[in-house]
Amino acid sequence: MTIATAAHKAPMLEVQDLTMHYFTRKGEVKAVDDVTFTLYKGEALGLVGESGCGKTSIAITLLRLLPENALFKKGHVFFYRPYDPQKAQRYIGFPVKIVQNGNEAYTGRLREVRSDAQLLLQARTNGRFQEIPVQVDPKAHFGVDLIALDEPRLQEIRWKGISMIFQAAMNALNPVYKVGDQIAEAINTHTPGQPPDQVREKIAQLFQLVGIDPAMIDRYPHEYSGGMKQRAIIAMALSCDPDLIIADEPTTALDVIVQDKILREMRVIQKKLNMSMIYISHDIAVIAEVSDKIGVMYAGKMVEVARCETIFQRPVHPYTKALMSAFPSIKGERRKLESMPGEPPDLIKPPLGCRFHPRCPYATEQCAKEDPAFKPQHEEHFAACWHPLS
Amino acid sequence: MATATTAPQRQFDPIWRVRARLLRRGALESWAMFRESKIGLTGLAVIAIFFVAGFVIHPVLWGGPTLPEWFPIAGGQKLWAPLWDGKIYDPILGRPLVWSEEHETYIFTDFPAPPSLRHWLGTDPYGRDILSQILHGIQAAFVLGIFAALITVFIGTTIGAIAAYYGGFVDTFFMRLADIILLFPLIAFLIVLSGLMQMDFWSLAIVLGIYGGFGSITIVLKSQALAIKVKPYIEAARVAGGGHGHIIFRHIIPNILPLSFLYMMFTVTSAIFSEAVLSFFGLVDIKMSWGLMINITRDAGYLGATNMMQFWWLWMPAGLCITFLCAAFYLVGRGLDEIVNPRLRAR
Amino acid sequence: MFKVRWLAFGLLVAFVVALASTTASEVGQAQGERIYRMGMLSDLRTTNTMRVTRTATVWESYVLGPRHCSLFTQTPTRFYYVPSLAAAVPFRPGTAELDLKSEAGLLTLTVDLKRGVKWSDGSDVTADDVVFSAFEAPTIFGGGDFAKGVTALGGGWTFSLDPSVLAKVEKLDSHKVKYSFKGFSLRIQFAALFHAIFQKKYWEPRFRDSVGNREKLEGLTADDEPACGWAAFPESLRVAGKGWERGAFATNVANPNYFWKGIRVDERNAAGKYTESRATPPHSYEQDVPAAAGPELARYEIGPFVDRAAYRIFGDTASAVAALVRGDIELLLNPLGADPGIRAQYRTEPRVRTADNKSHGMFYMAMNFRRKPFGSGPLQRDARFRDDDIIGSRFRSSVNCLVDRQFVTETLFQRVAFPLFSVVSPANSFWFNDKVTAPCAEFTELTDPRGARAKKLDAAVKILQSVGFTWVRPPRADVATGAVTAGEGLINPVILGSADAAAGAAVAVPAGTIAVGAKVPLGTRATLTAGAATAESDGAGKMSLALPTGTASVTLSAAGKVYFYRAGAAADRVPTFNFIYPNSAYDPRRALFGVQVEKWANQAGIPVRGVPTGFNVIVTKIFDEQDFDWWSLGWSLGTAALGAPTYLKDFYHTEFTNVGDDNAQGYSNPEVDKLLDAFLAERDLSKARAIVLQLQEVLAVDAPYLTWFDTVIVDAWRDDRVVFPFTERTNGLVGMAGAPALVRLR
Amino acid sequence: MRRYLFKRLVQIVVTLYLYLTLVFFILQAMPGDYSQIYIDNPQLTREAREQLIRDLGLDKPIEEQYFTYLRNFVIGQWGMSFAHGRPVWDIIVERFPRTALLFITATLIAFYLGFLLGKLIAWRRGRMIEYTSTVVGITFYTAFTPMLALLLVWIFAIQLTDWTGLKLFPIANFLDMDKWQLVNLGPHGSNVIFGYMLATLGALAAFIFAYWWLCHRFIHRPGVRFGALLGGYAAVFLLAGYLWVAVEPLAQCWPAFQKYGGRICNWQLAVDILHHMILPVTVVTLISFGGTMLLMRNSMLETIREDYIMAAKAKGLSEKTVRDDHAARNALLPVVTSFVLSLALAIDGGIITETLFSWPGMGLTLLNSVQEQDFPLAIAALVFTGVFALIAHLVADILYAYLDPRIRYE
Repeated sequence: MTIATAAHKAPMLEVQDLTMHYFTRKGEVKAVDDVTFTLYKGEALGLVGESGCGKTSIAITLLRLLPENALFKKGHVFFYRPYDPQKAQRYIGFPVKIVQNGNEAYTGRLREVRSDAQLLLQARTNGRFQEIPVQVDPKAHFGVDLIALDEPRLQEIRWKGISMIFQAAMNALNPVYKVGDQIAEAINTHTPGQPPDQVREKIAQLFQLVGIDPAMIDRYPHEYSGGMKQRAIIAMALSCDPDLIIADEPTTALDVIVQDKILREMRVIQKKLNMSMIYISHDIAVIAEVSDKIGVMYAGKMVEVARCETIFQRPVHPYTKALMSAFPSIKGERRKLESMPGEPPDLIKPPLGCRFHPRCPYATEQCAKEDPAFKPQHEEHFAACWHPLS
Repeated sequence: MATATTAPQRQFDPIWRVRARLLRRGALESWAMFRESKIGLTGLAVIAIFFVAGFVIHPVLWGGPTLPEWFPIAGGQKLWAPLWDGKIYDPILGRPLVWSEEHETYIFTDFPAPPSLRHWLGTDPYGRDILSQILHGIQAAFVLGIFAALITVFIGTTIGAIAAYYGGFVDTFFMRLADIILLFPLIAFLIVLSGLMQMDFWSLAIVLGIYGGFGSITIVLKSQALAIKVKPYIEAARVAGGGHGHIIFRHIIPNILPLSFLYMMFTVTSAIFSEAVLSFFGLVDIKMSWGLMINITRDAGYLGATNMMQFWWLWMPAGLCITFLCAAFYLVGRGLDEIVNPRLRAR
Repeated sequence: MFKVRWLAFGLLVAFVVALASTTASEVGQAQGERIYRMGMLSDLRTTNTMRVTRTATVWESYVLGPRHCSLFTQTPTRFYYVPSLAAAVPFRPGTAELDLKSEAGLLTLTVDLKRGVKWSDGSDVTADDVVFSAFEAPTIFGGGDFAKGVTALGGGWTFSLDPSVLAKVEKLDSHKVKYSFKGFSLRIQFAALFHAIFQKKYWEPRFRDSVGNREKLEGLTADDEPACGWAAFPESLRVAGKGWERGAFATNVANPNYFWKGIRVDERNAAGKYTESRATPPHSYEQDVPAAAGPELARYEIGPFVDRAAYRIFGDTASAVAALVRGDIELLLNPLGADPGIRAQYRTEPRVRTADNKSHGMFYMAMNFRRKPFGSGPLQRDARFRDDDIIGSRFRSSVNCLVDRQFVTETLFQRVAFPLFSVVSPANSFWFNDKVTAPCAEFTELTDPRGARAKKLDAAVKILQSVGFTWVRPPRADVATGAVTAGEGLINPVILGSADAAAGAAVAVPAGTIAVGAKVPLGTRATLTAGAATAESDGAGKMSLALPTGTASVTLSAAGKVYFYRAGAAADRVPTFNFIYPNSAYDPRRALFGVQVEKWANQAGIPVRGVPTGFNVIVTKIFDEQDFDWWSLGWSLGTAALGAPTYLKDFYHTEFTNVGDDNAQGYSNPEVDKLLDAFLAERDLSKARAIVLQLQEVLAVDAPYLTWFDTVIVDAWRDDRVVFPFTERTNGLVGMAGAPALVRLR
Repeated sequence: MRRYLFKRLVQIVVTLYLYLTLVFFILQAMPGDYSQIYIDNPQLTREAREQLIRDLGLDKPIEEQYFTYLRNFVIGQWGMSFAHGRPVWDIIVERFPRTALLFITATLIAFYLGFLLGKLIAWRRGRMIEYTSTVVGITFYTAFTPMLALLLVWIFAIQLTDWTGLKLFPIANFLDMDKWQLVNLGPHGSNVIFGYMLATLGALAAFIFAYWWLCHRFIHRPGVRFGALLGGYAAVFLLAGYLWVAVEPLAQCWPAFQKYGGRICNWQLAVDILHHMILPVTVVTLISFGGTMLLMRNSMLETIREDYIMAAKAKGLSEKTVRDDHAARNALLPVVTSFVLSLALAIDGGIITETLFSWPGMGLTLLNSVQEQDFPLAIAALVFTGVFALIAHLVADILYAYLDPRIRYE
């Protein structure tokens, strides 16, 4: 996949062949396998799939918050920001990707920032490493590979570049510190030297934005209700004006009314601030409501990515179709609620070939032998299936 | 109906066999997990070495138990020929003297004698063989530790299950009691107790067992039992008409037993250590143990700052044995801890 | 931050090192002040003399003892009875007997005091002080009643000023006092006249304030009490400093007015006299002394030659020994003797010297005479057992015979203890009977490792058989080869009857008799004849023999009583007995001896089970509950008893068999009682000695105590720092509190 | 907070009551009843014994004895020591400061060391440092304490003296007799100095704690905060030093032997005590840090799995901040609770340490009193130890409440 198809948009995050396994007593859990997708500025991507299909693993891989037993296998995660020669200096020695003039993309290890308009990349071409001078225009997008970054540089990107709304908001706040202090901590880390009043002012604004009484700043997490905690977490995620927010099951712990309210508000905020977002949920209804684009995951693989309407109207992958039919649509036509036969596969020994084939009604011999490639089906529509439905 | 009666009835295994099978499977699984704990295995290996030395090598050297008088064959004799001359190597009454035919008298070797071929670890201030005392001490330590630990497990499990099951006043009472026991500095308590009563081997083991049983183990086992109490099968058993006793002893206790065996290891450590300290202060009425060996050394003045290194064989073997065996049981306990407590597991 | 933490750690370590090196004392003696530093193994309880006079620990006597003086004293090396505050010993001329006069039904003794003796505050020591200490103080305390006052004060007061002995003390003039006694007792000499003298001026108001209230008296802080001994408490001399820091140290300072300072003493000169002399202020004294055995002639000058004696308190022996070896102290006050290991530590430092001395004490084993077969009394708790037949005596003899003291003390104990056969320690040489021995003591594994055990067992079995003991499986001892087979199941004999026998008359033997015993009055020598067999009486006048089969009558060569025994039935089997001895931790020597004795007794079929027991539990069981079978303990008798062994009465007299008394074994022998009473009432020391010698013989064979061994006192001091005029002395330097009045610092 | 503390206080009072009751009934149930031993002193005459029985109220029914016992405990009448002939309470008051200084110092060091190492080894799980620290910790934790103490004495007091020719460390006692001989601090003797030292220690600890809190509360720039902390600490240590050398009565001086320049001041006496403390403190620290360390490790391992740790990392906080301010801060909670347990362990270790170093504190008193059959003292020492542990329990509770806002604002 290239970015070429969406030249008019500014890239935000580009995930290429991301593969991450967990080492366990029983064997390697192939949690994320060859996942590829791209996210543009201001766009919201929803990742959907059954529990344990690797959604959260992708999220924590993006921020490199992996546990000790995670084994990163391959792939790149390029995180883009507008090109700034000063900032680029900091990434000398790390893999970067420059996207400019619509389609042009250069990938390689950054060797030197020669001038404001010229970079020297080291890239592998024809099996040899070569130094390529790259002319950059001021509108270029400068991507750094999060996978290859070292810890200090990663810490700069965390929260300031990519922030995250955690799955279990209840536990994502440290119980021994005041909520306001926990937010202030993030702000102080990323924009040091701000006067405390200013920080406080900012937090109060954030609280108002997400709908919490600013008086709650000096309260401890256990004094918050579940919904308030969730909002506080959102406020915290917004605190450093990030370019991208990953929201991992942001509303699972809440009741439906609150859930809906928060999601709407988040959507509004996202549009207002023109942020990119990745929503992660097993609940396709939630995803449908807030996303521009939906990625469907099955057993550690991305099986289909498309715009929201496309997925609903013309799913290509049988799994997507099954998933859609498991979702009672209120808006759409009436569909028969199908139950999916079989169980999600064991990720330690996933089925050969297409991982979905044991449960797929359309499966053939080919499906059991060869892994289908993840390839474009329509415009902005990718899927991995030997027998695409449409 | 007829088909139902003629159909081959499925033979259910008797309940004990099912239990045994489950137990076996559980044990195998636990062992597989335990095997990954390096420290646990180290501890187990040390314990095994001590066990072999005390319960295999020692009897071989000593010629096994003496058969009773009435036994038709070799009554009143040792089961097999001892490798050691009891007169010389007796841990309590050994006589290290060498008879000289030439001079028609004993040759006085100076005690404590340093290690030699005759006495591999030398002799104590009274000329008794150190190795023999060490081996004797292993048995004492094991018997004391295990006996105390069994009492602890018995009391702790019962109390924990009962407190969890009944709750209310019973629970509060035992929990407060456990609080107090935790406050009791064990050694200080034992020292005072030793002044008040005859503190011999068995009474010490019983006191240690009781102390352990009412102490922290109760709290831990109770919380475990609470978790089990709310499991559906307990409700099922109650609905099926199981009495309190039945539920406690058949359902709750078997489920908290693994945890109590973990705590058993810590009790063993504490028992061995306490006995050694008490013996060191000379407060236990015991004929020979590791702590006593060090006490005798100290009393006889060989543990002075100026000469302790010169007479290292008098205290070092015993001191190291105490340390190693305590550490070994402790390590096994920690190894087990990693099984029982999943949060500590390396994923 | 992380680096700063390590920096802080480094600073801490540097601080510790700096602390250590700045406060580190260089190895060397303090300059300027002459301090004699001693180590003690336990803290004092008080510095108030009034408490100490009631119950003193050995540590208090070390520190507080040197402050007081008494009328008479014993010389340090040969223990002669010499005057201290008194001008001369009031012996009847030419004898060693006090010059007591009868006056109005009382015995009186007049004592002249030395002139020129001063208290540390500068005032004279006069007859008033003596009368106050010996009579007035208890009388005031008792509200006018001397006897009541003494009882209320208790402890040492009752011991030395026993109202049943002492009637009153009067002042004749400023330096003359008269003692009146109700009757004669050896205690006059060694107790009443040894009483500590206190200053009347200081103590009288305090006694008046606390009449009858001992706690008030003992609770006083009496640190400024004037002293008449060599040492005073710092406070009494207005010397800056604290005399006692609890748990750390205690101090004595030299009394500037000490009378004896500079006096040269010759304990026994060439002319056979004890002499004291000094040029300024002039003083000389001479006294005839007996030539009894003792160490080399002791000549020395009395000090003190030090300004202070400091006693450093240690929590355990090991650190005290290390302190001596390191040179932190000059002498270790260790009354417990030194084990070989401690000696080994001393040997590592050539500047530490040691001296071995005999100690005055004994370690023993005793049995409950209220139970069979130790005695033959009933099993009631408080019952007194009367030794009506001789089974118990023989049983004890056989156990005594089995014990091989020489072997154990020489080999296992490595001579830190020596075998003891008598109830008087050889340290008390004047009263000690060196001919006393135990049955079969001639057999010992020490010299005869192959045969001795068999010989001892054989002899013990014969003793038991001679009063009719039988076995389920008798022990076998082959004297020729030394082979020994253990016996099992001792069975008590049954007494068939007894008969009075006239001298030489034949007494008919009842049918079924297998053994016969006889008793004649103490001191009578007699022979018991039964057919071809004969038995000689022992020191206690007892004899027994196994009756040859078919003997119809026995003959006793003196008038006495004859007992007949038959074999017991299975029901008479001796039950297993508990033998309680101090556990190995309290005293490994006794524990070891106990285990050994248990083994030897088991070999003879005596069913005894050793129970190592905590010391306090033994004491409770023996003395307070009298619920025991056998036990083993020890007595430390101290130097004050180096006079007549008056303690014998406490241990063996019928009077002292009650709960709480010292005759816990319940030994009750009317003949021994008579001897003990006679001994205490004897004024003539040589006659008293004869009685004690006889007592030792009787007690050795009758064995109310099976004495085992006694320990050696080991003094250790820094030879590079201190010099003592003599080191050879019963109970050692420790026995005289480290001799601070005689020591000289190098 | 107040409610929580009140609840804990009530609980502790109940526990104390149960503790006293337990001790009473254990003693009653003993085969050799301690009161029997008390009155069966062979030195007592029969009449005196009967008098004692009456005085002790042993002729009264057991429930009455029990209430008397409780009342006496409350009013501080703990009986007369048999061996010392003084009220037991006096002896405890005399011995306690010595133990307190030794223990508070050692426990603080051990706790901090255990906390620090436990934190590190959990964070670096699976590395060499974890194995090494675990092995070392367990070794010290299970090592036979007397052996450890003796080895330390051998190394520091004997070998070091042999090598350097200087007596760098004393082998026993808590003060140097020669230095103190002319010092007269009054009836309480060295306890005056112990009191000053404890007060200084307490004030320093309180200040450090409060100042640390203030700095963290009001100063947000790390550099400035660090400077302020360092400056404040330095200033207060200097102030303490100044008080000791220049302000009465702390700075009082005494005559001394010429060897010490003829004059010795309180601060020198305090330094002398500190000097004697080094080895015993080391021993107590070594035997008790292991427990804290292993517990901290476990607690930390559990904590770093929590979501808020991942959140903290995601916030871009530095590894050190995440480890110290988030993980360790939360992992500390259960460790503080277990502080009481480690205290009981330390008291046990203290008996051994005090004995081997001739440090006449509570532990040595307890042991000696049992050996001398001084049961009123032995039991009072045991009870007092329990009370002391209870107080520590309360302190741990307060600390816990401070550390855990969930409890503070309950």
